[in-house]
Amino acid sequence: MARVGVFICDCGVNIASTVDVPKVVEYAMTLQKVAIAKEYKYMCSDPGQNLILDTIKEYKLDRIVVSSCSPRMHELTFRICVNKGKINPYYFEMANIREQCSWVHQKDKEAATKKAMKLTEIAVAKVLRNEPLFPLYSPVIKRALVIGGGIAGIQASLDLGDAGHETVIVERESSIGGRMSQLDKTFPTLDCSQCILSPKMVAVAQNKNIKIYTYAEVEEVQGYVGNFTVKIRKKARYVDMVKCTGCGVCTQKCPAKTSSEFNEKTGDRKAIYTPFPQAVPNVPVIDKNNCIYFLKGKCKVCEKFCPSNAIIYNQEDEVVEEKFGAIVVATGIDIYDHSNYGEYGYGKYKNVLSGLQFERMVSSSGPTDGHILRPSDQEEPKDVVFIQCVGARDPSKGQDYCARVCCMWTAKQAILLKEHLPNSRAYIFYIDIRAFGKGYEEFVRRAQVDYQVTYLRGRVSRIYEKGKKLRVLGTDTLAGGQVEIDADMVILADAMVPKYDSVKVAQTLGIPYDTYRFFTELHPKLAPVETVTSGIFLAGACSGPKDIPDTVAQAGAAAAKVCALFSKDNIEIEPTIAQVNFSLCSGCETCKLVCPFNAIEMREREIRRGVKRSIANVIESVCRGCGTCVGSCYCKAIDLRGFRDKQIMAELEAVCIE
Amino acid sequence: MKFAYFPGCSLHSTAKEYDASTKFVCGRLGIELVEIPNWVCCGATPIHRTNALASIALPAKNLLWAQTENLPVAAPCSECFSRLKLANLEVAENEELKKNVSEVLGETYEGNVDIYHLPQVIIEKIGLKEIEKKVAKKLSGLKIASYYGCLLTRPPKVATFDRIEDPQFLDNLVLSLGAESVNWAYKTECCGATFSLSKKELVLKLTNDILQNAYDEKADCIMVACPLCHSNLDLRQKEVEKKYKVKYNLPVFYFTQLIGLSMGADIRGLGLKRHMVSAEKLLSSKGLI
Amino acid sequence: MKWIILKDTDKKITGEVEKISGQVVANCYQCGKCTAGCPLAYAMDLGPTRFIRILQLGVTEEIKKSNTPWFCISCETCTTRCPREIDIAKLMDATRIVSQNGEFKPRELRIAIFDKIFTKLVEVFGRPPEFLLGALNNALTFNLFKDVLLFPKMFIKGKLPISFSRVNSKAVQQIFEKSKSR
Amino acid sequence: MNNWEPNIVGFLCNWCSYAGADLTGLSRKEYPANIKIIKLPCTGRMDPMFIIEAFKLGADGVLVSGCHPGDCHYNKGNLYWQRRFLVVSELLNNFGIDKNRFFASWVSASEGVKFSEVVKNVTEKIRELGPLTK
Repeated sequence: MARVGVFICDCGVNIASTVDVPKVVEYAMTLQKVAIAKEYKYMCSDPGQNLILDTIKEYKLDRIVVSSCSPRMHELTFRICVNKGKINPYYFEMANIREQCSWVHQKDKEAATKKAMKLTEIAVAKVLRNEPLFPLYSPVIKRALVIGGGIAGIQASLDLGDAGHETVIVERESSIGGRMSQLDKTFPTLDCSQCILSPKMVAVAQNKNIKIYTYAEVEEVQGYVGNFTVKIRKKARYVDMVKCTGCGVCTQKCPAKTSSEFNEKTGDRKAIYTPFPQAVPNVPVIDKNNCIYFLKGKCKVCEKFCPSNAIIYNQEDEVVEEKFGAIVVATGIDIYDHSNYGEYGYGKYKNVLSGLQFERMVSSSGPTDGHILRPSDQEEPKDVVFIQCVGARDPSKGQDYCARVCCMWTAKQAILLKEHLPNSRAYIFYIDIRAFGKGYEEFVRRAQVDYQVTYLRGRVSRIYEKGKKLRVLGTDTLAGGQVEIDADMVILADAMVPKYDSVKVAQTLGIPYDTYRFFTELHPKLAPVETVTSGIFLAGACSGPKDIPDTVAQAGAAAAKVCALFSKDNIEIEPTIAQVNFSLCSGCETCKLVCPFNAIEMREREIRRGVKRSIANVIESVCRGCGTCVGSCYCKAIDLRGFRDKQIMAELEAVCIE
Repeated sequence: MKFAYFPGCSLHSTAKEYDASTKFVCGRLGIELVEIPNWVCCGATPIHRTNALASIALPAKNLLWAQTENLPVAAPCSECFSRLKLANLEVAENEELKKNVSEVLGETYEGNVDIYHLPQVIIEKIGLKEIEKKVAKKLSGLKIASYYGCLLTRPPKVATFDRIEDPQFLDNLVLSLGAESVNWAYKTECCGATFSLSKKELVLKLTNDILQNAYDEKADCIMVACPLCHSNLDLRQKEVEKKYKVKYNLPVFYFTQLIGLSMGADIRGLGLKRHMVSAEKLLSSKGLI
Repeated sequence: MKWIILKDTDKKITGEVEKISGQVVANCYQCGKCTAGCPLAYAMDLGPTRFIRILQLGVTEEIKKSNTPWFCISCETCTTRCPREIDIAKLMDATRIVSQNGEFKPRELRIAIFDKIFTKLVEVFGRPPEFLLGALNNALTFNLFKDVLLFPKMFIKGKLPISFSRVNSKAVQQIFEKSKSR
Repeated sequence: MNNWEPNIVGFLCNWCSYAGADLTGLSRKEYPANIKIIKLPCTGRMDPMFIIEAFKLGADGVLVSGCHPGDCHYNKGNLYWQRRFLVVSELLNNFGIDKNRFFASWVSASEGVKFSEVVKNVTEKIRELGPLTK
């Protein structure tokens, strides 16, 4: 005889202020097989859980329903609690009366109360049809894959490598280093970015636990936590990684030039190149689209001059398949395309630059060797205007979010300008200054006071060329007037946007992304590096704009999560998987066909004495419990534990029958 | 190609030459313009500042005919174009407004008429290639500043045919006619038409800024596609020169006049003699007349 | 500097402006881009940004006193560039409509009178005769000789037809009558 | 029939739409209380029988919502559902049920606002159609 206990949570006032909880308790008591219903202020708290445990004992309960928040929040908490009370954790159901009831029906308390009763009734109906389930175990492959070799990927790999775990970095470009390697100095300490990054890049290359695949991309991911199978495409670089010594003669001699992506198109590079001098690995690649030999069939200058015969023109892409137990996604960001702002003339006027272009200009390894020069005529600029929030906090451009780094980044660039050209004047147009990090506010004050940077509160409306100058029409809302500046150069702060192919990456990995296309964390506060797919973790700006300190911290956190996972030899996997009723299966193979994970195999089985038939069989360690097979089975021979037909039907009846 | 033609008040008074040159050019390009019978004023700016419903109902009144005849509408005046298209859009988007407007009109207006500005008709529907074929006399040596004004490119939901900032379609037309296009910054600034009679001093400043920029960028003349822009830049140019103690002497053409000129039309027929700032000296110095 | 006594503020005008324009003033985060690009901001007392601010706060006296909505020329630059997609020009229109509805006196009489004359002429004639528009405007704003020097020349150039034709005036009058009652 | 309130069943997939509905709550976006949600691991689990059964049991409307195509947590469960959806909706007429009572949508975990819009829309449409008469 089933004895159900129902526990209804007030969640402080979150539920109780909208839903009349005592009424729900009263209603629950009238439900079939309900032995007791109780209310408590915070069911998830220790006293709340103790209340459940005590009640289980007192009323000899064997099934539990908790009506509170979303199961996505506390299902696990209560399952553990129920288990402590010696009840199988799957004899438990939750009714979501907060996220899907009290919070969305605040204006109609009566309807909310009625709905809360119904939702509780549905959960009771289901729990009565539940069955005990026992966890399955699966071995953990203790190898980690890190996608992206920027500062996030580098840090995560170092932490994993140091912990003794074999780690593979897959980087799309020909060198690791990422966005940070493009920066000149970093705020608020003004450390040289390359100087603090390069040692880490070298450390990665030297760590015996870390393997780097540069110029490579992840193509396919199969499997589940502890056991992922990943296909990696190593793009042909046309240079033998082993033979090449990195002497650079090929690059020197190459006659083909094109604009350098690393320098944000402010300078040139060759067709055979390393993106920057400190590249790791220091092996060049041939850019097929600009190489004269690949375009016209003649040239081969690099081959001629290479002292170690490392050039291989007929090299082909190679796809390797490797196994991993966990994946850290550190794919980073792109920069907002400022040409969407027609009024600022980016792309039309030479002297309107993006923040990253200015960064390359200030960098001593950049195209101007660190001299700040007006691109139109190579003169030193006198008046430089910086504009913040370009491509950020701007719903009209679909960019509602704050760029998060551009306040500090711009302050830093203004300081760098004043350090390079002390007689120049710097103007910054801002809407709000967000200097919340350690030492950030002090840094902005330094820009304002020590470096005499003029801060103007307002957005710029328009920029146009007037003679050699750029006329900037802005406003200072604090002084209450329009502002006109004839500037030599205008720098538009950069907003971070998701990588152009972030959706494709998300779909390959099976992780969700938000409306901007950034990857979504499992929980924005409490699980910031986890994703809904266990075994896949996020690091750095791929989940939203981040500065370097936050990125490094997150990378460390992701690595720690992987280490925790790798500390076990076997991990529990959800037992809510498919199951075949052998006597009903006709062997039509539909389930095998639709299964996204190839978890169904056909097997000869004796169904009656002497009668053998080929019928479906679920491979338990592979099935992930989506239920697609169940939805498509013609004979109702396959069912999903935890979401069986009879359970859903019971829920349906509870919904429909008043 | 057949269009319902909405000339607007100005083309029947201060801008008769725009009307004449439009009819000439459209005739040559095979565009049939049928004037909307008994059209009334679009309401212009004063009405949308005083009566929100009438500002939609008046244009809708004119569009009713196009709706029955199932014709797209061509409007040569930017203000008329803007009001007509906005009325159409708002009625299409807003059921309640549609009900109110239809009640005021006594007929149901659906908000499904296609409305084009005259340059759009000529440049998009006919195409610059066709125009180039019809050019008899290239306007070589003429440096033209194309002036778009405000309502030809704004607001974005109404003017959808070129980029909002730094539009190019009139500049491209200039190149097709064999003339030089001037790259200038004030091509979309406002001339102040609305205040022409009520706040003249403001208008003179705005007009001066525009003329000044065109003059600084070494334009010979200005090309417009709106009778209100024309009346400020041409009619008030002498006044501006007097007030700001400058000398511009920049003739202001309608784009249809310049197309007509390149097709070899007679300057009197194009109404070039009706301008306040005489164009004849400039045109003869370039050997165009 | 003046005190803004928040207990004396009142969102009545703001509410009406929002209703007529369909805009929500709370959307504005005061970045100032509208003022920065406004061709007439130099002549305005507040400029669009600060005008929206007093609408947000509901400082009734300031709203009534400000010339900003009256000097708006409807060039739509602000609307086009507003990052928060507020139709600022429409807010200005709506403020003037609230005033026309008798809520408060127009701050710029000459502009208000011109709008009235224009509207009346459209109502009577269907297409406003420009000659009459100029003449009436001068008469009613006590500025009889404004633009008088232009008239003869315009006349010679055929730009000033002195004719009074009525087009569709019944239908137009109907539009005005019916739309007034709403 | 004055007090009639539509009774609507919502089948949501665990990873996108259920999370989206949670986000609706977190952002406190109101929607009518007529919908009651049943959680499924994936819309691929959706058996056409559930829909017919729901109407048979007296539901006035059914909504099924899952991940956008391409975003399925299980790669392609939602695509199988998409195929079934077309069949079911044609089939309903044969059962004498107006297929306009049956809705499907894609709502991702980040589309809390969209979820409330979908529910509002569904509830309004069902209200227009009136109670399901057998």
